[in-house]
Amino acid sequence: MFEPAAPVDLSSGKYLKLWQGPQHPGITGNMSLELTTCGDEVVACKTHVGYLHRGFEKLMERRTFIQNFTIVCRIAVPEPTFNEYLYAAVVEELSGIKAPERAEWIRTFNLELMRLGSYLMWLGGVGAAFGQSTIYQWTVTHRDYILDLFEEMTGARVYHMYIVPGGVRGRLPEGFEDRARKVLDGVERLLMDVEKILFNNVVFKTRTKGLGVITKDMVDPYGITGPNQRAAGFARDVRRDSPYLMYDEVEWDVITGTASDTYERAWVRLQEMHQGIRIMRQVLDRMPTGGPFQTPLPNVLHWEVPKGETYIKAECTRGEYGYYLVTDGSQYVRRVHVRGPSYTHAIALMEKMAVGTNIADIAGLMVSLHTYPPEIER
Amino acid sequence: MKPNQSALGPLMNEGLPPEDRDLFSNARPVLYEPYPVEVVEKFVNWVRANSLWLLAFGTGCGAVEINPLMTARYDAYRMGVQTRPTPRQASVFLIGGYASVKTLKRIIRSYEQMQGPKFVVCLGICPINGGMYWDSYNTVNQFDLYLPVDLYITGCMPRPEVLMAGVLELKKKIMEGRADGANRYVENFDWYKANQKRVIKNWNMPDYNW
Amino acid sequence: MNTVEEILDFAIEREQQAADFYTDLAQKVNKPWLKEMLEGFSREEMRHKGKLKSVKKGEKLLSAEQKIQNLKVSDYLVAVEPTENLDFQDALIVAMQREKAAYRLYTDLANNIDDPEMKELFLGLAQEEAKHKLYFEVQYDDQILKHN
Amino acid sequence: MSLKDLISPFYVWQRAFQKPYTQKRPIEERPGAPRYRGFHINLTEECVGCGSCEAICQNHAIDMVKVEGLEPRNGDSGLRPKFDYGRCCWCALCVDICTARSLRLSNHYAWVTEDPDAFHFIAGTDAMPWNQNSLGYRRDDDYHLLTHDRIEMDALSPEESLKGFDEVMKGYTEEQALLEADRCVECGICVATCPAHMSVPDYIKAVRNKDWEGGLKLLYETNPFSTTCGRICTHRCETDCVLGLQGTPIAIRWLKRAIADRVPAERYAEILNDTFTENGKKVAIVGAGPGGMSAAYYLRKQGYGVTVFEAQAHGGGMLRYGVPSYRLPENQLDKDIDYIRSLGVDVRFNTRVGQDVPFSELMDNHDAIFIATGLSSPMKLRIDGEEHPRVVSGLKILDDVAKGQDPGVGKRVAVIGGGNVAMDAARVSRRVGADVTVLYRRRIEDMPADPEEIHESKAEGCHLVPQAIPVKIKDADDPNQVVIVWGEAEMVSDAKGGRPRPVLQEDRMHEETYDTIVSAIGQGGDYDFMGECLGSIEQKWGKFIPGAYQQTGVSKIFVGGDIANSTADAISAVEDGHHAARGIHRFLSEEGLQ
Amino acid sequence: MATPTALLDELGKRYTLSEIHIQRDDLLFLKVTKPQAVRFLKDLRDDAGYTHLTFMTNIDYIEDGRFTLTYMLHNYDTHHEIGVHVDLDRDNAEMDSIHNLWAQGRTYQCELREMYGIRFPGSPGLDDDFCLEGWDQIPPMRKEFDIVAFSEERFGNRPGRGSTDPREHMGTVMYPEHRDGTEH
Repeated sequence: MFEPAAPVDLSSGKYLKLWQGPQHPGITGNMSLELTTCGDEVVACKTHVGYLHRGFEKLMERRTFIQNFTIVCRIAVPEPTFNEYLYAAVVEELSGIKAPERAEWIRTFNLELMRLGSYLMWLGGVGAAFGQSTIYQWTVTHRDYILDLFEEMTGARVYHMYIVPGGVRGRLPEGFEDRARKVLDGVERLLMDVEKILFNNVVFKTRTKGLGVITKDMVDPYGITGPNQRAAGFARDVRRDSPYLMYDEVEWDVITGTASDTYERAWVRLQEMHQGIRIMRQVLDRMPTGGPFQTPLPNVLHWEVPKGETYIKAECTRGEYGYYLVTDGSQYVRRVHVRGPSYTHAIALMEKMAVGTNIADIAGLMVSLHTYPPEIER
Repeated sequence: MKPNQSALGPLMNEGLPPEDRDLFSNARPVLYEPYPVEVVEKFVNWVRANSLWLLAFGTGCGAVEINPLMTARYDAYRMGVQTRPTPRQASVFLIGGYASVKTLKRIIRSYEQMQGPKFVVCLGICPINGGMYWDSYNTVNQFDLYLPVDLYITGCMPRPEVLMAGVLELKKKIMEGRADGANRYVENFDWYKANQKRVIKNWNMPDYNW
Repeated sequence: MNTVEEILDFAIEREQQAADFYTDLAQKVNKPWLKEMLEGFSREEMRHKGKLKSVKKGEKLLSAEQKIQNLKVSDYLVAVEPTENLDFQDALIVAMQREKAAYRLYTDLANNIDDPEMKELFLGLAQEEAKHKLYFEVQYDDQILKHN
Repeated sequence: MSLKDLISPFYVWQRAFQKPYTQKRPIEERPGAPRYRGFHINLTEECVGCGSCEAICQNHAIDMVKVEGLEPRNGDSGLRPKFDYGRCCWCALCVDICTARSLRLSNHYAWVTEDPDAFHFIAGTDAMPWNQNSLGYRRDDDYHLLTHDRIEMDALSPEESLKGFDEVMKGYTEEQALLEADRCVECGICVATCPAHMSVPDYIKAVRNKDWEGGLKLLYETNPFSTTCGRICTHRCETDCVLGLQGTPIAIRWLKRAIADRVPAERYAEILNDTFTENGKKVAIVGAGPGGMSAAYYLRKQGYGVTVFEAQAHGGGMLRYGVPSYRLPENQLDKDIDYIRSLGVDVRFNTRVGQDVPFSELMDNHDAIFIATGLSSPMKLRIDGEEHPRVVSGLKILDDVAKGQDPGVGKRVAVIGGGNVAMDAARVSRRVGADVTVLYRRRIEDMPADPEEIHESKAEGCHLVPQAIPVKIKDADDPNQVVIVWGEAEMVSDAKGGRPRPVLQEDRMHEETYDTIVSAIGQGGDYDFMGECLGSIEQKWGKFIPGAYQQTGVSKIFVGGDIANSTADAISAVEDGHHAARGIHRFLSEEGLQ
Repeated sequence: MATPTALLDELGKRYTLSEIHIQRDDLLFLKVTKPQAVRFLKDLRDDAGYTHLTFMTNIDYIEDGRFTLTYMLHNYDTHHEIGVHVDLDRDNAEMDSIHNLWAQGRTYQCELREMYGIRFPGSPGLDDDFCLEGWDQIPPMRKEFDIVAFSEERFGNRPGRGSTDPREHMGTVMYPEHRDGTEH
């Protein structure tokens, strides 16, 4: 299925090899694209990753189960909680621990809040990539209000380390629910504004409609998941299809598009932010305020998880995020594999979609796929 | 004790294939000499301190807190800080946490391309002593072995407020004329190069990428 | 005993007698460690004697008002005759009872005298003996009554 | 392109009149949240230096270091955590695991410097700007990384246990033992407290791994009375167990028992594999109690010919004649002693040194002598009427019971004393059907008896009367009865800060009539058999004061056990025996001991 | 659509399946022989509806001298997952490529080559650098690769550190003469 575009003869002088990144403002994070251009049209693209490779999967093999809990959140920097939840979930499943219901509600809220924060940052990125820096200023600030909530709830802005196997690390602070509602109201107002200045903006519309189309038949070979897939018309969402946490307790809609181009993908995400706010409001209404939030663990200093293997996935902002854990009954994991959506979106898919686009649109295209390099290379 | 750079001879560019060596400069970096009149130097330092242009190279996870720093809520622009897309225009290199070997090579390249006077600020714990990734096979543990560092900001993540505090501290240091990292790089160029080449195994670039 | 000097001399003489008593006893007993213990008591008495001598030179004696604790440990114990078969429990009882007797003596003397200065001095000496008694009582409480 | 698309973006101009997002002075205006995970604070006074923080830190950011002016003592290693902020990731697992709950985070987060080597500090000890911050991350009360509650052991109910002399504590099941062993944080602070310095964390680990054989080997490295100590040890280690700082200490004693119980006696020889070659030297040991037999074991392992002289018909000393079988069944004691004897240790029972064999013979025929005769003469109350025939010693009662005789205490019994012997005498009297009152001079919490024993004797219906000082014993109307006069005591504080002392209140006296009064206020030793050697051996308060390696002024005589230590318990005796064995070996080998 | 058990019955006729383990209602693991593996995956994709290759990875069982490749497939209709294990010889690890079945298979195989040294003949760009650059050691994810020693040797650590073991420290200070080497 992978075939280079038309044979490229660099010595002909017709083509130019151009590196975009890793030090480049038009790249989402620290990765690079090796573009071959003809005029300002891209005729071939090769992705280079690994600039952020830290070897998490190896590091995790020599840390105990509780120690790993601190490290997983660093795998996807802007969205740590999905890692925390999934790691907790795989360990809980293999060690037969069940988190209390209150913890499950808090986790649901945590994940949705993170999704909103992550989408806000992405929204700023989309704005910036198409010349709308105001949106970047606004959304990152509103994301900061969300980080304030995280700070209050978990004790840290970025790396929360809050969802621990067995539950969560603390109850919600006094008066947290009210402040959370206020932040959500603010974000909702912001989204209305963004809809007016970005999604109804003629420049944005012109540039993004028809850019980087994902057709339905690309979904399976390229393993496309999440909003990128839903924008192509598939109503597939892990939260709906294999419900986890409290997602089958709350009401929300799976947003789908028709033709997955850059505009459509952005639109789907915008609507999902509204759905996220809707979910969070329900969670705040229904979350129990008493009862345990942690199931006691065995002594974590020499915690042995029985032999087994499992795979658990969750719907993160970019699609299917999953942890595959293999244990051998010792204090250490035998193997952990982190399945991140950026892996498939940013490499194989990006290489295909970049072909035929304009150099100026590469940045916007990358942003529209919403990928995180640290999660690709781990 | 400043070694005479010209006495050390031209750079060999041995990492490059022989046919490419001539294509690149073999000159060594040169020391920055302050203005002979002290008042002028002081004034120039004041100017430099108040227009810090950051190189927008998100080298590690610390980059995630630069977004808030540069946007409305914290608004570092008011302190004379702004991000620049290219090393040629930038004067401050923020090392955003851990540096993988692959990125380190690009960091060195970008750093050497920056125009002097230039300053390096390290965010987070990883450049100090390995941090989270102290036992990783792909991240360096002590950043100051590879490039001269002017300031360290500890934290994981350092919050935007600390980054701001760091910027203020850097300003102070520049105004006092103590931010001499670039000169240390020149003076100990061979030592830095040896350290760099010890970890970067495919050195397919010139020895000095100015 | 009409003067402070005389009273002090009397007291010093008593301490010397006590020291001699313990030394003699130490010669008699058949247990070397007990001998050592009694010699220790004797040294203690000599120390008291030294202290009184310095009082004579003008140093202040314990104030009569100061309350010395009475643990009453010895009050109900059967009196012990000092013989060569003493054990350490006996030795302590002997010591406590001697100090108690001394305390009584000075208290009685104080009660039978009108001169406030003298009275004060006798009471001070009584307090001093009470302190010595307390020392032995504490030893008894700690060592002998450990499990009680 | 529609007109709406052109105009719509201008709609947001209305926002131009709203309050700006920008924070004026973010550094000053935004302190960390109340729960913020900022820089470390350690309450040095409360910290015991267990090193759990170091163990859990995945970044190796914590070193345990010596702190100026802080010496190790029981229950505190004297070390304190030093942090490397070139490593720490502020996950706060160290705070969560902190056994003393002394470690916490402040909400301070700013530290900027040009010196990369500056980021090291001892939390709470070094003066840091955030030491006084009152906000910051603490472990939530309902969130635990350690199990703070002990796994209870099954026991006979008081009703059942009163029916006879069956062992009360049933021992851990394998599952219970594993759960209890899992609680250990392996700090090893207990090792210093244990008189025998047993490798507690290691054998607890063996329990976790169900490695009973490996566990037994570890136990025998420092204690050949493991079956016994697993039941009746005074477990001072548990006093200093760091898990006890926030909950109940680990049941170290029961875990030792769990190991010993799971290895049958027949397998000991094969597992312990104590092989040695005879070295031709001979050592005599006086007393076959835990001290003597431990010395015998470790000396025998070095190849010495060991002869133990024991006055009684069986070995074990106070363990056999002073501890009732519901606490320590005889066959369990035999398990330990028989293994030591199986190595070729010659124990001469019914042989009292000084009576059946002269001490001089021991001196002449042996290269070294270890004396551990124990304290066997009951102390006297020294009050009026003590010679009354209905006043008996606690040891006598226990001895009778151990030998299968009826102690004949009658229906109403008063026990005087608060130690283990008093408790045992009380419980034994309960078992032969008496109503028991225990009179103790001080408060319940001052009782030297094990808390378990106090608890169990209460459960079995013994009536404990604290702060009761006996002053007199009188004849009763019935010649088979006796009257005791006792007065209530007030506790007065000790001038030097020691524990409060009881003072008799003469206006609150009581008189009671009993069938028997059991006096159990302690025991003394009897050393007359040693003859003139005695003169060269230092003593105080009736006990020997040995020098290094338990050696005495007579260089070939070593002493240990109750006669030579202040604690007078089995585990100290075991260590004395072991230590004397070390000393004797040095003394008789090239290593030398003067 | 066949239920997992019915599916297994049917596939079991054609393939040698072993170590079947139902982890959850929607997740099962099984092992298939190396020669049959790619055909088996293709059948799962084309006939059984397991169209989504969730991921592909490898487990190192160094003590048994084998690698176990894991292909995780997902069925969007039944929302069921199958983890397919294939054992490889650790010393000479080679496997048929699946880049023709799934486009991103190429990326996974490239990564596995780099991290474990597994060969996938025919997979495009297999030998290109993926995450690493200028790697001169054995593939890092192999269990025998000691990252702590390597990191120490290659990158070093800042001096000024050193820790004392509480138990050891207490022993040295509090009861030195009681330690004759029999204790640990």
